[in-house]
Amino acid sequence: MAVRVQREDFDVGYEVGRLAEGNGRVGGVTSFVGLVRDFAGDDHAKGQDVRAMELEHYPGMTERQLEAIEAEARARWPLEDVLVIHRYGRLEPGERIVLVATASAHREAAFQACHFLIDWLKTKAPFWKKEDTPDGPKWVDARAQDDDFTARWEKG
Amino acid sequence: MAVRVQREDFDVGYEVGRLAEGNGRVGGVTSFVGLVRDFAGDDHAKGQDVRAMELEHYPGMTERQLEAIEAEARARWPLEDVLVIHRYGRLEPGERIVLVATASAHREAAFQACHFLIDWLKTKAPFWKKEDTPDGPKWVDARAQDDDFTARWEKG
Amino acid sequence: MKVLYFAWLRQKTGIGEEDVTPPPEVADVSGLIAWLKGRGGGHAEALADLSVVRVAVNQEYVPLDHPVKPGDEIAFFPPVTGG
Amino acid sequence: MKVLYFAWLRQKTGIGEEDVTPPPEVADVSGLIAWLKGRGGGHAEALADLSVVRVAVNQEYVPLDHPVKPGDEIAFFPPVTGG
Repeated sequence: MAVRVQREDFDVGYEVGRLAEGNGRVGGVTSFVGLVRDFAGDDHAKGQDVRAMELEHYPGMTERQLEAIEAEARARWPLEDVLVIHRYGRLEPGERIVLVATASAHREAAFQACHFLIDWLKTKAPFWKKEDTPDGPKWVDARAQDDDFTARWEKG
Repeated sequence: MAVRVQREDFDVGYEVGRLAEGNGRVGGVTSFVGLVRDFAGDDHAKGQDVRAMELEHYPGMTERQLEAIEAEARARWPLEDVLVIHRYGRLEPGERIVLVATASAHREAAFQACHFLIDWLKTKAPFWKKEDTPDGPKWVDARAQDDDFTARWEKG
Repeated sequence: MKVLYFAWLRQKTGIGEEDVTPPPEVADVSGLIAWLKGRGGGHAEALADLSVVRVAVNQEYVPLDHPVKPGDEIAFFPPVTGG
Repeated sequence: MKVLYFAWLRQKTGIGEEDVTPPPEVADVSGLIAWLKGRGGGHAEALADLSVVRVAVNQEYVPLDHPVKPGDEIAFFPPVTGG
């Protein structure tokens, strides 16, 4: 189990390297780094400027949900290691929010599991973003598309 | 265009960070790092030990193929940046072979494009692996499964 | 039982956490919501549209008919937007 | 034209690169392969099973009926195993 919820930034190279370190069975590490964008919404041309965001979470439940998501990924794919780091607090555009990384003997398993983890995390982990826009602070709305992305991993 | 074919190792943290650096439109970076495993074949229990491998390539065609693959990914998905680094020469278990990284406003595009790039690279980029096993050096056989993984990206 | 509010539900209720002792006939989440709204003020507004409210009991997502009992930790929050 | 061999094709032919001048009736990849095999030695063995040989002309993958002409760079190699 490797789930971390923290204010501090993380070192992508170090964390990704550590997943394979000393384990000759690892053939591939897939990772996803989520970053704060400088615009609101999904369309850069239409979105308002974002100067910063505040990430709130539910301490306790967050870790519990992330651990459940990780356990589910390990049950579904042959993974050598998994890491999820999610930050909270005030973050500015360009700052890292989240890292999901999976190590496996097989690249397909590493890809599927990493993609699954970020999709699930997006709709299950109790985080809420409040963006600082020219009109003042605004809570970010959840996207219906994210529910679709999660739903595709549901078992038949 | 960012395609590099080199003997030297690369710094994953630096390269992944650079893809988003100073570009506030980037919401996510997906990356894949391929590593030398310490066993041959796909099954750790059955595979012979691998002490090292030699990666040969076709200089000129390699760069041309990787650039074509990158252009195809950029045509299919809205990417802010793409990086492909592939090493050649002698590599030992645990060493990095390849890095594919994609930056996009949207995590789905970053994931799809990164996955597409490594799948295509596996069946199109002219590299050949020779493994150093207890029975002597052996050229690695291409896997039919890799053709299937590439085929799924072919357009209807 | 302990009730928690997050994001705009915290802002609308004006509180992040409260200890409540509803009457014994409050047996599930729906009942608790009705009782909390009946207390008036920000709670009624925060819990007005349940289509945009998620509920967790003891840190697990639950539906509105999930039972609640003394000692439980019940949280109300909007659909999540992390990642 | 320049002919290149990689991986085990290089080992079987014993050479990585050669300049050849086939007769004018050699007009496509198939014709070139037949002519190269006719020269005997390692080439016949390297090019015996074309199901495990890939061909590039001027650094692009081509089928066996692709034309070849003086000045072309033709490469023979096994299915690739990079990544």
